Amino acid sequence: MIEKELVIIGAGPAGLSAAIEASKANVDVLLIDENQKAGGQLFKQIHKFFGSSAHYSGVRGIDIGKELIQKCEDLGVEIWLDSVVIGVFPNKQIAVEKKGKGLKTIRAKKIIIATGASEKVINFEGWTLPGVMGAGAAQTMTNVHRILPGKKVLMIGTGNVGLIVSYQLIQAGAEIVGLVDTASKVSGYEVHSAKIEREGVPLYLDHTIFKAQGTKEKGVTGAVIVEVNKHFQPIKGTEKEIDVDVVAIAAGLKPLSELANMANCKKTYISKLGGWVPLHNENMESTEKGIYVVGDTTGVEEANTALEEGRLAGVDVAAKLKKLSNSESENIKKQINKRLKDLRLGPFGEDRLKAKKKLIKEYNKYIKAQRPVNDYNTGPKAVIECNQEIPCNPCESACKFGAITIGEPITNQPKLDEEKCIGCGLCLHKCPGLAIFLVDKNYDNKNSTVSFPYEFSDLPQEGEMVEALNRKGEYLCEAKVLKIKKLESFDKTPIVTILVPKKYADQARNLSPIGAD
Amino acid sequence: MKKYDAVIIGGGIIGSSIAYYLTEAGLKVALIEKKDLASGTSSSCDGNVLIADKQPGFDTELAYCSQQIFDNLSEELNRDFDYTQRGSIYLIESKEEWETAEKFVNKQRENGYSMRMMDYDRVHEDEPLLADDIIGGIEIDSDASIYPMALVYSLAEKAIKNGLHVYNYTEVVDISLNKGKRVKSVRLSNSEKIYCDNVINAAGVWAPLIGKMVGINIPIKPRQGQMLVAEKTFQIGKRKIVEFGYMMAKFGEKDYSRKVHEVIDKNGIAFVFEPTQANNFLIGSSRRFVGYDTRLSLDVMRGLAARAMRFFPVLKDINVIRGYSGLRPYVADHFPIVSAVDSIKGYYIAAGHEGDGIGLAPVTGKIIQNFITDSSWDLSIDKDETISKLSFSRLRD
Amino acid sequence: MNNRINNHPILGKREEKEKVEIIFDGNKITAEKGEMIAAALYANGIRINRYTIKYNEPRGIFCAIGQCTDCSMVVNGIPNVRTCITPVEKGMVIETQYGLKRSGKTND
Amino acid sequence: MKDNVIICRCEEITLGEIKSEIKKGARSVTDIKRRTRAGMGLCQGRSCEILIQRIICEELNLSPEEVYPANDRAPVRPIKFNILGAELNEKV
Repeated sequence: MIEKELVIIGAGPAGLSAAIEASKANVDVLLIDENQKAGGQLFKQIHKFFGSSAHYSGVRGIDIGKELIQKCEDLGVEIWLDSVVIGVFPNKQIAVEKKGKGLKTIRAKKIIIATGASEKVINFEGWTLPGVMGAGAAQTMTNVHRILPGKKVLMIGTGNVGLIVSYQLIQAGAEIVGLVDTASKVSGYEVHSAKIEREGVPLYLDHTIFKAQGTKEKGVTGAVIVEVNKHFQPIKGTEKEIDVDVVAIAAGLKPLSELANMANCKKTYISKLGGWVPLHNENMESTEKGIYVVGDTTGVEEANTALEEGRLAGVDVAAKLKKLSNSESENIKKQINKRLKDLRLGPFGEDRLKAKKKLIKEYNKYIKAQRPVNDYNTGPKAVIECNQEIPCNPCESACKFGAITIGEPITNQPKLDEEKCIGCGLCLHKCPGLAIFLVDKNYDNKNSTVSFPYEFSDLPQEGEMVEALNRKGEYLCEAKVLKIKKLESFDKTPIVTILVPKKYADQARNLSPIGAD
Repeated sequence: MKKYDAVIIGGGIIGSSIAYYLTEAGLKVALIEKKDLASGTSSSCDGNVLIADKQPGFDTELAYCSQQIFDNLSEELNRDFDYTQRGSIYLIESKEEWETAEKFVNKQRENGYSMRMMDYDRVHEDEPLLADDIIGGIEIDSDASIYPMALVYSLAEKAIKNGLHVYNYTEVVDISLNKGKRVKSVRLSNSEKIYCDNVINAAGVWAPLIGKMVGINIPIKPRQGQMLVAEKTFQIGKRKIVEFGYMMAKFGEKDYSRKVHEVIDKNGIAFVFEPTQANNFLIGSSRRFVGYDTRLSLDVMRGLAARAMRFFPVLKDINVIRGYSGLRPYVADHFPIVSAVDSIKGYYIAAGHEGDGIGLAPVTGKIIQNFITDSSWDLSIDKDETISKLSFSRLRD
Repeated sequence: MNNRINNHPILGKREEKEKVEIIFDGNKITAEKGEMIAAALYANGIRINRYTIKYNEPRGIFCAIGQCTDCSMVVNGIPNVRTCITPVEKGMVIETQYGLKRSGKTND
Repeated sequence: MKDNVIICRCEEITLGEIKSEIKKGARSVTDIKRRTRAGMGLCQGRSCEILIQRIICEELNLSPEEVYPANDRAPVRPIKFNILGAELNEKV
């Protein structure tokens, strides 16, 4: 098992800038990407970037990629390319297929997930024919593989991707027979649509593709487009047939958050950010402590916002690992947030600014709801409340399942591995400090159970109602005694289990019989 | 006022089988499922219909009886559920295993079950891609496999044709009894109250929650199992293939230890191979007590892959495309609870089938049908032995 | 039909790469070192990589980043290889994938 | 849109098959996956999941946030048995 302070998954703009910020504060960083080259989408973005000078504006995507990679190498960031993360597992364990080196498992203190976005699709008759492809796919073929996808291309969608890829296909020598969009006006930047309109490319607004036609041998050979009414339904009789050999679909991007979902990070649906996105706070930390989500993974925006979100996470990780003082990190974060705010101005940016605020609001709502860390019901688990370094370890040997470890020296505080604890409760009576309890948080959809040692003469009966008390002996609620376990081997330490509403699961630690003075 | 003869709680393989047999007997039945049909363990398991892994005696009789019902089920139901009856094979790795296997086969043959030992040539001729150091096997003729989810929908759809009302995405909130401690009505999460003479708790690993609603403690614990799904590829094995080594403990050879990596033993990993009609194949199986946690463990996935390659080295270059986990409803004595509850009239339990829920679904449906209607007992197993072996009261601690 | 983009206003002239010989359905094809299989085939005018199991439909590059698996082919006898992200190697035997079966045309 | 249009490209599941299972009570992406196999193919739902969400929203007129996506499980990319299990398969 390899141990790493910070593992960053995805070497696009967000991942690269996170690696740079973190390693600048000499955090031990490992950056992983499944492609042969780092840079993510940057390497097919041959256009110059918008934004302020802090974001390489005016520089082409491919050159930004090269510069970021150079910075990483200069800072000594360890980079594994051609390496696929197949899963993020409990306790921040990451499994990676490192090309030619087999499976590597890494235990990370902090994880930053920057796995970007992938293309949305739309379905129409004939959409599975070869030659029908994503606009991003056409861009990859043209700018990365330097192969022309086709001679006559129909582009579906007038968002920025549709407009920019159409322009780049013209540069590469293809003919764009038209852009089709059900909207009544171009949804991307007008400056982008102007670039292709002055090349004589027709825009078919209030239109949609009715079907693609083709043969088993050649794939796509033509397409039929049709006008749509207010409800986006095709208007009979307005069909137009066009001779094409490629249909490119630019239906927007959706966040790729498989690894965050697998790691139990909570998510919500925000259409302005591309669909289902993992929740995060101001430092880009997800609802799973120590796991961050940055860039398109947590909201499809631009490369420059991805850069800033990466920096934000990198700085916060450095601060949390005590490699940066709080004042230093707060200072840097302030500058980043200023730049992020600028990037989310104007008619296009505002929606995204509002959406990001909503994301953070939902994060706070979730955290405040104090939902149990694992809201799947795991049955009873031991809870060890022994917070001093006492030379004592009977609990370690009491557990048959190796769930409690003290090790050397004997004064170590006991550590519980919840995975291994099956809730048998055999450690409770063994603890000389009576400091171990058994809590079943999700006993049923309303209640939890709490078990604790009770070495007093007024031991209640099973089924009796008692008063549940907290750690200070204060009354919490009435509780039913579900079980009393008094075995020989407990050596006069009966274990009582009481039923309490879920909200008292972490407070009820004792009982007093009703009517007692 | 909605009134049913019976309300079944739990839309898995057991609930839908009971729904089929009760509606076949003309009863007015409702099925309550908190999500969609087959959304629990019935969609995260494999489709085994086996007697291979059963102890001689009632254990085998019960499973064999269920196997026979499957034959005519595939005619009675209209939606296909990939019923394939090709028998199964146990793989034997060592001399010790061969001796225990021989004793097991002889005993079962005496009881009339058609199975036989396979020597080295026979097992390798039957499954040519097997690792060449496998020394033999057992061939069990009556074993079969099905596509579990498809059977749930197939049973439910026929039951719906017979008049079943399905309330999916609806949870049971409470069950109320009349003064004579007889089942009266069920309160649903859509705040409806439906009246019924009988309630059948077929909620699998969640059966204990439904038990608490009438104040009884049902000793069913979730035992997590994990599986791997392989990509579609050429045929590896023709039928269900299971390793015998893991069963040694079940057949009384407590101190036999397989020569496997410690991770494989610790997680109760046993090689199970199941081909499917969709050209993928499934690799199982593992056993862990982790409460209701269904997250995948990387160690278990690695152990499953390793154990599969030990028996079929050809799997080396084949891709795993998915891992999933399910929660077996575990009962300490390995028998399900298919029984009335004497303290509460009209309340039945049909849960706790551990790893045999799919195979035992038909016989469980028929038993409950017999308990509730006055239909004759036309099963090959003995009625009194069934009632006592599968009774709830047997488990009162 | 060779649709390689040899000179590009932004990316400039395409440098000559070392030629690599691969076999596609029994015929020799020249690809370039480090190039992806699907790209090499597309450059040689081949854009149908497989036919589906159920309806025997032709399929080819759709996402070009190894996500949609429609470019899967049989490579050196192994099926379901995502050719848009698998680089060519000298002497590779590539076959159109018919459902789960190889094209069988491998005589090099 | 004709019912025989393919929605799940890997398992070749059509729009008609998905709509008929929604009528029988399916309400989430995973319900459709269990009932039709859409999403069980080599790409594990990467292409069809968003289409299925859209179809469920239209058929049951739900808003997108009411149609929960499928569960993501390891491995998120196909991985060979040998890579996954080699270490634990050495002759013990």
